[in-house]
Amino acid sequence: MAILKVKDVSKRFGGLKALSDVNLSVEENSVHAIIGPNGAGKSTLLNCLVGKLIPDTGSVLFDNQSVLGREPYQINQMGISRVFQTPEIFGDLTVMENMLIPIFAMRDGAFRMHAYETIANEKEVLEQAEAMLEEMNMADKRHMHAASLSRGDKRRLEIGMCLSQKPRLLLLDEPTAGMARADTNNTIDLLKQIKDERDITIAIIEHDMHVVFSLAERITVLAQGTPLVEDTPENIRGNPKVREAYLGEAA
Amino acid sequence: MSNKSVTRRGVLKSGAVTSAGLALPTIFTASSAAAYTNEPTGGSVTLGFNVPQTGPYAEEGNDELLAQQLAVEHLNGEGDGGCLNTFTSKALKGNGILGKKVEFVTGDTQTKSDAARASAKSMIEKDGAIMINGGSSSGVAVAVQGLCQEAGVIFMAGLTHANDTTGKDKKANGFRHFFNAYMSGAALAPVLAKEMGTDRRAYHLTADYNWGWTQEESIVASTEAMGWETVNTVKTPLASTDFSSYIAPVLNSGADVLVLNHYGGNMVNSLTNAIQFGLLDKVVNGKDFKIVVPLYSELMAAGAGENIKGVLGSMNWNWQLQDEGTKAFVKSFGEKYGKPPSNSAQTCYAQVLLYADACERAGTFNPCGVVEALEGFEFDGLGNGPTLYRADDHQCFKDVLVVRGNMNPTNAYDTLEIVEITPRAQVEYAPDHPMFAGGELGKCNPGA
Amino acid sequence: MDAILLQILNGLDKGSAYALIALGLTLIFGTLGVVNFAHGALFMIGAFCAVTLQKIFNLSYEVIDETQTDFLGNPLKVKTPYVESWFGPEMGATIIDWSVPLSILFAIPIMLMVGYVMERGLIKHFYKRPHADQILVTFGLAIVLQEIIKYFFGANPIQTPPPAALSGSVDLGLALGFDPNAIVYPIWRLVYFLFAVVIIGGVFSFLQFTTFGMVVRAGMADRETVGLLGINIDRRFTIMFGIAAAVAGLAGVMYGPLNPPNYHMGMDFLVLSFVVVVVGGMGSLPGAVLAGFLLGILESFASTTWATTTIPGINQIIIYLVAIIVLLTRPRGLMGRKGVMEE
Amino acid sequence: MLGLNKKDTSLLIVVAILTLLAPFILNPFPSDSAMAQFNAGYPDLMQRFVIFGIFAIGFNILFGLTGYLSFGHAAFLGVGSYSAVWMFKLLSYNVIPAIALSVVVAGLFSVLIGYISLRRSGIYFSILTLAFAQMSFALAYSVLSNPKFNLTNGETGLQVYADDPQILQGANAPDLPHLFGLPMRATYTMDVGAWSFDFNAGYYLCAVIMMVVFYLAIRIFRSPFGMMLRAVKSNQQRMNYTGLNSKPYTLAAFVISGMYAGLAGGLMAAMDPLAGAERMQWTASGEVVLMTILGGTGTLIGPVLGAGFIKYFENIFSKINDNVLHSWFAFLPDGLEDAVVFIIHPFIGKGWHLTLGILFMLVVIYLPGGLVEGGQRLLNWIRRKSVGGDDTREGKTEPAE
Repeated sequence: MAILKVKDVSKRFGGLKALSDVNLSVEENSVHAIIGPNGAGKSTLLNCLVGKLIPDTGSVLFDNQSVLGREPYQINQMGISRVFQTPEIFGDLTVMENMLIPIFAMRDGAFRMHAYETIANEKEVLEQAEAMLEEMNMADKRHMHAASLSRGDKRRLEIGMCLSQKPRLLLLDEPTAGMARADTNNTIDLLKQIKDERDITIAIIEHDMHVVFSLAERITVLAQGTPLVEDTPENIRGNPKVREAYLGEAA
Repeated sequence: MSNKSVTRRGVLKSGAVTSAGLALPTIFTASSAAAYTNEPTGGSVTLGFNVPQTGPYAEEGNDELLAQQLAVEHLNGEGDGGCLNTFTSKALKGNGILGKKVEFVTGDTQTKSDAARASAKSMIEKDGAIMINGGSSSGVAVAVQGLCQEAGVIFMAGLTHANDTTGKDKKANGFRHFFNAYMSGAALAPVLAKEMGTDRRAYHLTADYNWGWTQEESIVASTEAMGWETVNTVKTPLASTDFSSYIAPVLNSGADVLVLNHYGGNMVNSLTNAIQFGLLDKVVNGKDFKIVVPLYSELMAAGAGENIKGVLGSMNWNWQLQDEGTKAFVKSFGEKYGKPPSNSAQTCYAQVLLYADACERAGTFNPCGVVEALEGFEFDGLGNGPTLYRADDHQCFKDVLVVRGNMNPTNAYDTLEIVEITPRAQVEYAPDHPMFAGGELGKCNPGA
Repeated sequence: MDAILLQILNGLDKGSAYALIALGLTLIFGTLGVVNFAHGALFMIGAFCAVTLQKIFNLSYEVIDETQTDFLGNPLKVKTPYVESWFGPEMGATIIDWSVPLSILFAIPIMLMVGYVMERGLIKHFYKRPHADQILVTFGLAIVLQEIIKYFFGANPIQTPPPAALSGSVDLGLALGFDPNAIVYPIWRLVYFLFAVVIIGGVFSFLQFTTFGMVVRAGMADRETVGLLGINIDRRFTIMFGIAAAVAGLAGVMYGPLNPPNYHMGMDFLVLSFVVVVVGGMGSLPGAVLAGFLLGILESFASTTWATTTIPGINQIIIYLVAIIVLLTRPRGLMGRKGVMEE
Repeated sequence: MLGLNKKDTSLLIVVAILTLLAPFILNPFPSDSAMAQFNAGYPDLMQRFVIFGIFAIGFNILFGLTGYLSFGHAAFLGVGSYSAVWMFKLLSYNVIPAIALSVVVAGLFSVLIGYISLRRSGIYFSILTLAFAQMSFALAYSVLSNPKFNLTNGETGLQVYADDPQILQGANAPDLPHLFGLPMRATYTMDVGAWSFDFNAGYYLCAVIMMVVFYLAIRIFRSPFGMMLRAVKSNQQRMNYTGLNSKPYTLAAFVISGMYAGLAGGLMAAMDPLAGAERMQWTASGEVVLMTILGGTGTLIGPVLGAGFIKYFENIFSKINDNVLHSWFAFLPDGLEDAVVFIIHPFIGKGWHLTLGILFMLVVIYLPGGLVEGGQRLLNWIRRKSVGGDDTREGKTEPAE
């Protein structure tokens, strides 16, 4: 069953047509990659999925509910978590607090006036956060300020924060951009582990073919705002149209 | 340095108390045995001088402070005695008040009601001040007067010109030596009629707060009574620093007199702007255009510089008066500080002397005794001519000066010239005059 | 009609002062990213440059004149300024008369100096600090500067009159065919407006047409990149701070004849100039100038009798009301750039 | 204790002890000594310390936690004061309804202003709050005090007149603000040898209220809500993509701090039944910003220290005049005495602004974390000294929340 359905989505910025008639569906519990050269409309598409942009036409259904017109926090509450290109974490807060916030958000909803409770008494939430830190191998860093983490640790923390909310769909926006090869491989391993251990759908936007082909079960190639092909990694690898799109860019 | 007036409430107290003990509850810090707030028990008595030391009126406050220090010297028998020699009441002997040496503490009102009350409270609560003197605006005067009434000390207002100080906000523990807006109107109107005629059309610019309104009301009433027409009354925000947009339409309005109900910085700027627009060079309705500033002060005149030439206004007192009291005061102030005193300085000086004299005559510092001694008190020799402290509202009645910006000043101090000394009878009014209606004097409060 | 023209003139005039101060403020924001609460104090120091020069010109020697007496009855000391005895009474009087325009020459080096010292000595250390710290330290500096001025010059305003030839007013209405006295406007206010236009034009063309200006503009847009190009942007920013200080100072020098300078005039303008900068949009120089003139004109119209009788108190709140409306309809002011000072 | 951890409990206890013993602590000098000038233990100033402490604690909940810098918080203080005085005028001099109403009205007012202002962030938010506060001030000073509709009594300040209704004022109740008959100005004076200590009813009411709201502030800081507020400051983007709506969080913080300000305003009126418009001016809003930064933004105790620091200078330094100086240095030879007085003169009395400005600069230059950082450095230094200098751990300043 498709958990995410994008139908006929178009988006214009002034005279520039960023997306035109994009159709896409992501199957539940799959890893779906969206690739394409720079300017293909990957980021625009992603922003349409999470509520940052509203497409001019078309619809986006998550679990058969429209996400259009909803704020990012509402879409998150529906079960979509997003990992950013550069890790977006709470730099002034400790690693532990970073992990607590999404768990509170999942438990208490978008807003709750829990001003008189004490964090120290929230045993259940603390346990969950602790468990997730263990899983991310970051338990020893729990008292560090998140801003002082290494780039790779920031990425792990961000992914951990997203996972702690038990999302049904995890969106990754070039998760290894700007990373050293070793960090990239670690991240790939982490994502593989996540895929194997959890009931989760992953949609990944990526530039790096190494990452894509190590992870994806299906791939959509986007070029000039429109999907070129959608297929399995093996088929994409040999597809001449894809080559042309990429080579054309290179040329 | 032998002359040190330091507050030492502690001396008074600790002298008597040898062992630790908890006094009974009292309001403010009067000890239980005391008959009234801050009753002096040692060899000295502390007065509180509450004047603006920061903010736009700092210079005026400084002048008041100098005069008050001088008054303390004279009371303690130092210096040349100043007005003690000319005062018609001879109760003061130059040995302090009731034999106690006079000391003083100072505070900064910042020309804000809150800050003024805070500094007055600190002088009463911490330093044991028995009376509060000074200040430079009506808002502050009313606020501090209310405080002193509640606290049970005497308040003498300093510079406050709004009718309300002895009108709807009058208090039994408060006295005002300064004149008020009504008196300005009453004194100015005949002079205006004489100098400008009775068929003038006036345009008022008024500072948009309580004092401005009462002054506008007073001047409009008294000028209309003699035949003037009021073309327009425009309120200007207190925070304004530039009045060009208010001055610009004046020439076009058919008015031939501009009345500036402004004080301090507002007045300096609005008058400067009016001169810039060349109002005084114009002829409107066949008459020379004129400007009137109903309330003048020396410091404003200095700030306005050349612009003040020929502009009429009123004052409480001026150092150029030739009576004996004025001469004595100007001499001792001038010799000590190298400049003639301002009219707010004279007010504060006279108030300190009057307070001291009232204590002597009452034989006590008890505010109720002082109030009784001051109510209906008639005297002369402090520079204002024969003067009455009216019992009904604690307003002082005396001659009012009409002054004009000097066309040819010979030095930095004679920027104003006296046009007329309006006799007291002409500026008197009934205590229930509508401009002063409402409010109650109440009863004197000795605190304890 | 004539009333409208008059208020437009007034507005342009008020706007000139706002625009000049806001221009410098926004230069400092834009180039250095510093919230400078001492900018009003720079305006005030400029005005006191004129006061100081006037005092210098009026330095006098005293001759005792036995025929006159002072207020205490002692012989009067007659003062004669040195300039009058050096250059002859007429020339001396002329120099004193023109002290405000001459102060421009006096103020430029002083303000550049003040700006330089301020930036190198204090502001420089606060580039990386939070805005809150910048506010605290520059506010402290503003208080210190104004208290120093108060210590030497007193709290009372001091007149700095324009030269006689440029004082008084002209009847502009006559030339436009109105009745006499319809549009009478002070000459010095017209001078002030022209002066502001020249200064604003000068700053813009400096930034537009010189290499120096180009680098600074590039630095405003993206400081890091310009730094990567190996250009010493810091030194240029120091100079920009000096220029911003000089603009504020000159605005102050020329403002003196409009309203006599006092030590707290900087604080009076401070809040207003922040509102102007923000309404114009953070980081936008044209925005600051536009907002300055716009608010000046709106303020003038709000103070007409017509406006105050229609909405009582409108003249008290117009600036703030406009600021609220602009910020609610245009999230970044009139011409602000995204992301500047939004954190 | 009280749901706090050990560190917070000890902080609360220390604060409680300090506030309760303030009459002793603030009057360290015998009242007839020359140093008595520096005594701050008289009722008015002690009240001010805690009232402005409350104001700053509340402001810090908004600014310290969410990072939203409001330049208009004095408006809520002013509104609180006006509400309280109106309660005195209409009901009675009992302070309880007055304080309650001041909190409620300030809360409602801050909902309105917060809802609009929080549509923008950064300096745009600051200017919006400034604009609202300045409008409130301008209107309170003039338009709202016109004879036809006198809500604020303008320049003079709102006060109680004898002809006000005061419908619940008992015949025997004190004619001053009181707590069920106990006048706020009632003061016990205790003389111990050369020392004199004032115990004032109003101060203790304020002190108890401050301890309660300080406790509440600790709870907020330690709550999930407080953590969310810090998250707002740290990264709003991440917050929104974590399923949290930052708007109600910031609005709640804004309203809470507005209510703290209203409470402070109400208490000011309760201590002294007069409400002046200057309380709402931008300088008053700026003052609480300065207090918070000076003390240490985002720390629990910092704002209280900052408030005390500024109020101390305003009230103590402004009252030192040359006479006092001469008495201090009377032991010096005359010429030297005059020279010393001449040097110190610009910094005291009417020069207290100068001293304050210099101290602002010194603190922010040398103590980026405010007075709290200064305190921590001092503590670390003492600790190292006491350990004997062999403790090489560098005194890393912890985020003192």
